[in-house]
Amino acid sequence: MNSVTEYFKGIFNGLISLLTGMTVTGKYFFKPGTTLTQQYPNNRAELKMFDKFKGEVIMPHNENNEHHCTGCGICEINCPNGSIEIISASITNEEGKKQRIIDKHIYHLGMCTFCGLCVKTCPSQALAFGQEFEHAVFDRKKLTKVLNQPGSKLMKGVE
Amino acid sequence: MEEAVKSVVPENEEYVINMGPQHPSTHGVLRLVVSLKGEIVQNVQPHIGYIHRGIEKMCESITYPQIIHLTDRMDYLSAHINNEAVCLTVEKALGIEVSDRVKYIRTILSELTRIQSHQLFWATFGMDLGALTCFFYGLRDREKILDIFEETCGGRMIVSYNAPGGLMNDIHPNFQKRTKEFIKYFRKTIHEYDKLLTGNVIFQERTKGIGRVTREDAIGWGMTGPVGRASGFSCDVRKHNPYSAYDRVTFNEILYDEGDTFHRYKVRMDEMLESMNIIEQLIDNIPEGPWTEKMKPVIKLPEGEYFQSVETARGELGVFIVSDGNKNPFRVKFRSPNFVNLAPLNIMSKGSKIADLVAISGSLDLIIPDIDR
Amino acid sequence: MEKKQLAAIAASHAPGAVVTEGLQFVEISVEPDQLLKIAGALKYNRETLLDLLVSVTGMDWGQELGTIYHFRSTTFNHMIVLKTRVSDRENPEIDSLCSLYNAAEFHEREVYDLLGIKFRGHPDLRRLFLDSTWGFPLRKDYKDDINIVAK
Amino acid sequence: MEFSIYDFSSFTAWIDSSLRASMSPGWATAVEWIIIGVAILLFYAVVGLFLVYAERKVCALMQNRLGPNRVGPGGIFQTIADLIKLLFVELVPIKNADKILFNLAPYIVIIASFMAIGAIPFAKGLHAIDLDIGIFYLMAISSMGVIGVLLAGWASNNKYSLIGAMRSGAQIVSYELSVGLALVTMVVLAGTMQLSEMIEAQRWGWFIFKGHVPAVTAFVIYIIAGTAETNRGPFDLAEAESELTAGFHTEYSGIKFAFFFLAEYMNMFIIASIAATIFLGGWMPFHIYGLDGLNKVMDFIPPFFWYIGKTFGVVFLMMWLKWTFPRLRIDQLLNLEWKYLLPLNIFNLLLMAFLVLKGWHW
Repeated sequence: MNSVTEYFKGIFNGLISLLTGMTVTGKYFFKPGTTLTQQYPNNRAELKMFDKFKGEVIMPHNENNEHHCTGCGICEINCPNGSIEIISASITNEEGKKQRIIDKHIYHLGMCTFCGLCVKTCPSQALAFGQEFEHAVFDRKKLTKVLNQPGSKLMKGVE
Repeated sequence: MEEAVKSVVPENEEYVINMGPQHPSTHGVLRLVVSLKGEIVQNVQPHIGYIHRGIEKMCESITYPQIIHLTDRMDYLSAHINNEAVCLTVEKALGIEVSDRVKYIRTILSELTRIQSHQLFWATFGMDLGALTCFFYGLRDREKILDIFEETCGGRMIVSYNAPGGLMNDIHPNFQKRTKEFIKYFRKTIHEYDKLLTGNVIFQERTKGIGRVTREDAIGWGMTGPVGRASGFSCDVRKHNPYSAYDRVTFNEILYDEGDTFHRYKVRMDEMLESMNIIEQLIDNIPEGPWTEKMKPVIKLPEGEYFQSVETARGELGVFIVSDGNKNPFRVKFRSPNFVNLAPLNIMSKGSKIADLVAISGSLDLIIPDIDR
Repeated sequence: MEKKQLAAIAASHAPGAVVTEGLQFVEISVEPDQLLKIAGALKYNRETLLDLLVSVTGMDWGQELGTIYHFRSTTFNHMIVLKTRVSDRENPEIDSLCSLYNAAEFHEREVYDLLGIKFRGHPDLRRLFLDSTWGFPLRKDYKDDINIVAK
Repeated sequence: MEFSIYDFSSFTAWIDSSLRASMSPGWATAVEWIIIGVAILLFYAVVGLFLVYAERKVCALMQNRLGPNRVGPGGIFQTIADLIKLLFVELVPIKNADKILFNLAPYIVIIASFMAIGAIPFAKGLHAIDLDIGIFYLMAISSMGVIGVLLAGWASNNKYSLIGAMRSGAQIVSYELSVGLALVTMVVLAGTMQLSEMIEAQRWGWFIFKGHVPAVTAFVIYIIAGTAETNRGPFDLAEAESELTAGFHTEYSGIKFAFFFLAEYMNMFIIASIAATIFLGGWMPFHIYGLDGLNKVMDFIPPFFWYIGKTFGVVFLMMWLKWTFPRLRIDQLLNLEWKYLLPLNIFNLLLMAFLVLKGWHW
């Protein structure tokens, strides 16, 4: 007799456990407004990434087209993947001294792993992370970027 | 690889199927060569290496701060804990004591990492067993933790937030508020997990008594983490060799004796609650202090061998660095928990059904990049 | 237990081995033919009880190859490191610990795969990650012009 | 001629008589067959496509998602777009497959479900054929599909497929028993196997209310066994995604896959239709004896909508089950049938017979 009651108890408890499971899915089905789907390309306007989001490495320029990069090459040394290449040039500055400046700060986005070492180790805070995240391109060459804008120069007072 | 192909020929009456490297239940490029007799599994032979990137070899040619971003890519669900392991080893070698602030933040983030990893486990384990809705609920809640990571660390999964001597930058001002909001939210929603899966009679039938491992076997095979603790093997590194701020919090080590699939699952469910307790003890008490120690631009470890183990979401991750005094390590070895936990899969699943094999390998919560490294 | 004490105990169970107090753990350097015996002695005696094999690290010291074993006792929570070296680079052979620790099976296959150290008495010594056409990448003299780009 | 949506018999009689007036009886029958065939084919396609859409929408809402929402308003044309895609997808030829059986299997599956639809009464008078052994016919036909599944698994020369097919065979052979016995329980209550008579007998109370506890038990057993018979979750072992990739239809692509896909949904619809007809009164509106006002209001809703509403209610229940529960293991599946459902069912049948014998069912 005991096994018979256990048999029916098993069936009953099993059914109860199944019904509790169904209450969870049922609750979300009948409760409106619980969908979390973001309709991504449509919500571009209100989509805002967090300030620290590591989308890509950028070099901030001010309104006079000046940046902080001295071309020292510390970021290049620190980059684990070789995604930064510094091409520097020598110029003679106003005081008549020879000075090394940045010619091209080349950044291979396709090789970057967003470890943040270049931004962290830059002695003059020339680099930062941008929030851009739509990086898909049709040509791989477009992933190689020159970070310093054409015609830009070093901001005064940055060594 | 050749051996497997040969045994497909049905002369020895074995029915050999390949699970993976592309298979819905292997969560990655794990290939299991399964010999069957009807539905009964006779032998499971794991074939790994499909995502072997030679991280240990790569580490030999880069500097210590650069190693950290590679460890993210091993066990990507415990990325922060992996980072921490390398940092702790380097700090130990250099004799640096990081500030309390760093320790607290690291501990909180580690526990958040653990919760999100277990959430993903819950989601995918449910999916392995055929309860597809679990996947969405698990990822829905995980998303909230990833948002916290994104706000503070800049990355969602691959955080790269630790650096030798501290952190990459200070926490975001919203960090504490968001974490507390999350815990408040998740304490409510975790009951849904139990309602939907833990209590379900089909789920219990599928998992109870499946893939039993005794405590002796667990120790012999070196199984750590939730897998070992489900067998009663007390192996929590946080408890036995506390690092960061784990010696300042009180928490229970979840131990079960049964060692079956259900209890491996249960350990993780309980650990999520325990992790929330740890976070609650720390989140309001983060002390003021520097978020990084002053480090030399080039870190050189003194000659010697350094070993540090931490508790990731899957078990004990050991980082073993042999230094010859240069800026590059001489040899780096990662003792990854998944690699060790994979080994006994054969003895665990011998004699069970195909469906059980899926449940067992799901309950080991394997992350293939961590196995292959 | 103090490290000094442990080193003394370990030395008493490991005759013919060099026992040092390392930076972190007690380190024992063993000859390859003594390894299995000493590991067994350390595993089963009541004072050390090293029942957990944490990791096996294959090493290439340039001239010599070798392995480093990290053991832990789940009872006493102490760790002991075993080291062994072989100078034969062509055909290095070390005793397998599979008879003592099940966990050694995968660890040793990994070491064999990446460093080419053969383990005597291993039940199933096959390559683990790579196929048989590869060399042994973790050796210091490993050359690969295609996959390794020197900066 | 007066037609009403409450009674289609005058409409069908009008078609019949006008056809017979204009041509010889043989031709008229042939034309009627064609008309019925085309009508059922259309109904099949529309319901099949809608069910796929409904399933996707239902599971999406249960999972906090939106589901299809790009093609047409609310994604209503998504399945049509999918169908067009499947029509153009390449049919991958399988090496070493048994070509004839491989190509035959999807047709067997779809024809089996197609034939079952013919015997289902959609509304008063809207009934392709009113067999006096209607239930028997439905049971016989709906279990034919497994032949197609077995053939598909065997012929595609794939190990996963074979395991899936064998599972499916074991499963359907066992669960056919439970479906049959659950229906036999209701046949005992109704005293007839003719579907139109069964529906008529439910004018003053559906069988699920009339039959008290045994009828409710039979309904629960029928839903469980019916879900198993359609190879749907939690009994979708034949195509257990996480174990066997896609089970018996792993090797199928394009329109052949679409046939399997459509047949699965139509089988679900058929199972739900039978449940609605036998337990919930089919197209018969909800009546309570004595409350004439309520009965009038209920009668105002056309029978076809009653039928569709009830059927989709049961379909929703089956979807709800699928998207909540984990999958069973093969031995548990057979245990459930032979250790639980079958004994319960036999006991239930005896109880029902006793009930009817005593005359307590009115």
